[in-house]
Amino acid sequence: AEETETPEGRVFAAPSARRLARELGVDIASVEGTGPSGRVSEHDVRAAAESATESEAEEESEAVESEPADSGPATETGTAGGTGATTAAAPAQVE
Amino acid sequence: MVVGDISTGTEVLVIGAGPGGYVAAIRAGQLGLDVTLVEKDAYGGTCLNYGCIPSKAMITASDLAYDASHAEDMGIYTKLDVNYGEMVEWKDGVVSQLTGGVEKLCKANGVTLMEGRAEFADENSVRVVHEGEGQGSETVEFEQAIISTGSRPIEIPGFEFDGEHVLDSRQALAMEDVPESIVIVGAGYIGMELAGVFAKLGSDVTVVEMLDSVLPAYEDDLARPVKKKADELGIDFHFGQAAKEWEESGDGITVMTEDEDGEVSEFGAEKVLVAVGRQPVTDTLNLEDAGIETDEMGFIETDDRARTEKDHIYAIGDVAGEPMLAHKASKEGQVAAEVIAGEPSALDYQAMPAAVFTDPEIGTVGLTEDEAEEQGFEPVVGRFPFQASGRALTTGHAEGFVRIVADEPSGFVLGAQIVGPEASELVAELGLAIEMGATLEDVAATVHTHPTLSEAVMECAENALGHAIHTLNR
Amino acid sequence: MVVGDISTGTEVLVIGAGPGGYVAAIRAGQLGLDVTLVEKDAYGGTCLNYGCIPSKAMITASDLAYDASHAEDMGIYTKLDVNYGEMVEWKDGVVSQLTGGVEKLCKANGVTLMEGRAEFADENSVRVVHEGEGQGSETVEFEQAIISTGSRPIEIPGFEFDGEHVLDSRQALAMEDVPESIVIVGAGYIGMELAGVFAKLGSDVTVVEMLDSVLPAYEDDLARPVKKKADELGIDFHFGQAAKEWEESGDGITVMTEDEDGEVSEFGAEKVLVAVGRQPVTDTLNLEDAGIETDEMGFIETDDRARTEKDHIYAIGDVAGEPMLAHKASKEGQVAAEVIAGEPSALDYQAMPAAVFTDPEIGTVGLTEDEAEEQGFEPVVGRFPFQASGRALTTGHAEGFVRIVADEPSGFVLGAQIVGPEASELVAELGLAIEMGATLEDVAATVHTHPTLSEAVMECAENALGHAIHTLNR
Ligand SMILES: Cc1cc2nc3c(=O)[nH]c(=O)nc-3n(C[C@H](O)[C@H](O)[C@H](O)COP(=O)(O)OP(=O)(O)OC[C@H]3O[C@@H](n4cnc5c(N)ncnc54)[C@H](O)[C@@H]3O)c2cc1C
Ligand SMILES: Cc1cc2nc3c(=O)[nH]c(=O)nc-3n(C[C@H](O)[C@H](O)[C@H](O)COP(=O)(O)OP(=O)(O)OC[C@H]3O[C@@H](n4cnc5c(N)ncnc54)[C@H](O)[C@@H]3O)c2cc1C
Repeated sequence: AEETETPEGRVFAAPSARRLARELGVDIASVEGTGPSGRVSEHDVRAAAESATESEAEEESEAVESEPADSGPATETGTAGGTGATTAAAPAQVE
Repeated sequence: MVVGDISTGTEVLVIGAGPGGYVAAIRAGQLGLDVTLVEKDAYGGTCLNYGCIPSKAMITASDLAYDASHAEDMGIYTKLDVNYGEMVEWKDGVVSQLTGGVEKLCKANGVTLMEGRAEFADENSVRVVHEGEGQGSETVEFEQAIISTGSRPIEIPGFEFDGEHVLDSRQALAMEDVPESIVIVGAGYIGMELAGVFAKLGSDVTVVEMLDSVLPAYEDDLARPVKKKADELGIDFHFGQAAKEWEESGDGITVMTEDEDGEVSEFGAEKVLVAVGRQPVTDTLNLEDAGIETDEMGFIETDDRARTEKDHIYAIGDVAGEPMLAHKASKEGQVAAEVIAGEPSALDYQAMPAAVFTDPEIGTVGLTEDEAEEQGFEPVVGRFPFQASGRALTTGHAEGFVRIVADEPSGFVLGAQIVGPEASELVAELGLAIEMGATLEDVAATVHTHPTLSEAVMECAENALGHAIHTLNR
Repeated sequence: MVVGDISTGTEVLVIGAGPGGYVAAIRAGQLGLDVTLVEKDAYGGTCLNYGCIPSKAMITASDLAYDASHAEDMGIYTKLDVNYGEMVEWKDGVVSQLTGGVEKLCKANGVTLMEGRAEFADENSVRVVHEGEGQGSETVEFEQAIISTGSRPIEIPGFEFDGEHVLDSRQALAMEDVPESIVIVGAGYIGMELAGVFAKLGSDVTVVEMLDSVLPAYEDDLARPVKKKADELGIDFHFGQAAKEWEESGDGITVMTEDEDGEVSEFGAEKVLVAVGRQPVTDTLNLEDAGIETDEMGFIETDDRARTEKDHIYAIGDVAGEPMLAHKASKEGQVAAEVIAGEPSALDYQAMPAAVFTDPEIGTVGLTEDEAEEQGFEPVVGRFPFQASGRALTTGHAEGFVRIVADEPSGFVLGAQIVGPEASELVAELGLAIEMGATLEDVAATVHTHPTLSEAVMECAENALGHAIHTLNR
């Protein structure tokens, strides 16, 4: 699931949406943005988190996504999907 | 108990109480962590005591004196007398109000304050050395540490700071008198800000710079209005000149510089201020004992959570690399504290603003047109000159322009460069625009108060879209 | 050809060249429409010629004079002489630069300019009456019209403006000398702005106001710092006083006022300025002939496309209702032009900012806490005093505060009220925040340059979230 094709993998999303993505363990770079010009909203992040949980339940074993998760702090909890997907999303750092 | 024998423990140890460290400590305190903040010199660090705040105070005061005595076109005739000593005292009052505030805020947020110089004993403890004979030292054990020891001015060989003839910016901001004449080595932002202060207060200012323009870190068209005004102020520029040595001569000094062909020039003045950059303070910390290395510049490498190679040790602010700016330090401090407290924070900002408080000011945030192109965007650029701003004209300061860089296909705002009145404030809105993923249309459609300088931001976005009202469009 | 016999046609006719009309005309021209702009007096309207711009110019100039002569604490001692005539000339220069610019921009965008006073002949044509004897008139047929005839000051019975003793704001801004003393009737924004100008230039200023506070349209805590400073300036306030009559006495006048118990007070002064509000100019247009009615206040009702009850006739700016502000007029002008050109534009902004250029300034945008509650939100409020802002302290102007109103459950920013330095500029970022649907977290997470006043906006958002760094949290 990747949509927002912007140079250097830059994602256009509000700080609150970025933080939510980390909280929910979603890689924001892989979220489909439904806002103007593909801007990613909090709603998009939640939708991505939900569909990740679902597809995870369906196909337990499907291999890891190409984008490896940044080693987020182990302290991160309260993730919707629990184990799989990513602990903490790598925020699209503009190097 | 024998001095040097005390040992305490803390959850989070913060080393250095500048805008990186004290913000980290306060935030950690707010999050319920047990925090100790060690500072060897003064709360508020470089920024509050010797940097941002004193320089901006002196800039405001000298601007007021200068503007009032150059307002004949407004019908204002002034006979003006500046008591420099009192100006410095006023500035010191502002500083102590702020540093006192920092101390109070730390305490109110439950931060334990400790005076002394910390150095690592091992990966989980520091020795805090107290200043002065026989004050001894104590050992503090920590679970997590935040290094925020800041930076110091770079010395040029042969120009050791002596506080009398050869000054760093801190000493220059604490002089008792305006020097009759001063040579400033370095036309970066610190050199140019102080050049303006002294020139406006009546000094003969000479600036020598190794590169070939003022504010070499900024685009040419941003630096140009600053150079123009500096010329008007009578500041004497010499580019392509490396400072080589100095000697006393009469009451003052002579500074010798060399150009790339080896030709020597001499400049006489009362004092010389060397402002050629700053370097991280990482060499007095025994970093090796904590198992942390620095890069060849002395900076500590960190990841997007402000963590060093040791997961429980963080580094923030000037020690953690460019840009060496107070608000970058504070942001990193907040994130470090939040990450330690288990919050999902990260250094994921899209843009880091920067300001130069010259006359006129410069404010920048995000990408320049060139950077946008390099990153694969298709930049479109809007421009709006302050000459077309009603508000700017009513203030008598209408030089400069606002520029916005956006991605043409998507319309996303990517960056902005402003030179002109209140540029340092005007970038704030564009910083928010960038963080929010706002488009040119979003900025253009937002109603801006008339008459304000911020209308220039809106009109600049309209200009990029091809329909500004108060300027012809590209 | 006989005068009065000329007849021309235009696609879009704009009546009145204030910030509503000229912006509409320029935008229509940009969109390729054939536009004629009729103005009876001066390009730029009230705002550029007699309102926003001249008042702000005089405010800046008098502030500079005042600040420079009250800066002993900064070590600045001034002997100051203001030549009021030259100050007015400078102001006039700013005005003519801007109005000249408006004329040029109209032409550059293909707008046909016509001098004269327009009145409707029927639903599709106006008669344009040229000033002066025998100048005749001409008929202009239009497909669509935009009414932007603005407003005029309200006269109190018994206080007809005579330009000598009894002045409106326009006349007050054009005096040749600072009056030794002046009574200002009305403590609204125009009265208070001019009270500050005259007091700072040395007049004895008396303000009489029917209601019981300064700036009655604003929340008490916003008005308070303005009142406090006005008191310091020696402005003499009398509340609950209705101006009844005046008479000449000696060189000057005496103004009689009455309180609610019928008790009469007398105030002597050189002149009296009446600034009790403005009313729409809709009574000289033969609106009936176009089939358009006004409400009991004289305003023309419009929909969200700026259309009147006649689909092809638009009304914008002060004639179209409160708030009577230049930027509201311009926004409506843009939308009217775009709607005429078939673009999907509408007056769908979320917030209309407003500023008062008193000392200190006030800037507001969006909802107050009370309004948010009334509208069914669950407001949370952040507050940040400028006393805690490093930048504010370095400018010597640290009175006032930033307040942000947000919806607690969603975090959405709903409004902001600022009183303090550069309040008029600082609301811009919050206006964008509101339009973008930004949350408190978004504003708080955006890096703001240090040291700037805009940091107060960020810290205010943090305060609403319970974790400001530089102030204690609620
Ligand atoms: C003249 C001047 C003007 C400036 N203007 C601006 C400006 O306008 N805007 C801006 O953003 N930046 C400005 N800067 C830069 C700004 O001051 C720095 O970026 C900022 O101070 C960095 O913060 P910090 O917390 O990393 O370090 P610092 O502020 O340098 O604080 C580090 C603190 O650590 C203490 N310390 C060091 N070693 C130890 C130790 N071993 N044990 C205990 N304590 C220790 C030091 O005493 C110091 O107090 C200016 C700098 C100067 C010199
Ligand atoms: C002292 C003062 C200070 C102010 N300060 C501010 C401020 O800081 N910020 C702010 O936003 N607002 C301010 N205002 C209000 C602002 O001036 C008005 O809101 C604004 O001018 C309204 O614009 P407009 O285009 O609707 O009308 P106007 O600017 O009033 O323009 C209307 C034009 O129409 C012309 N006209 C009228 N009838 C006819 C006709 N029949 N035929 C041809 N032409 C005609 C008039 O000559 C005039 O030029 C201030 C006003 C005053 C008086």
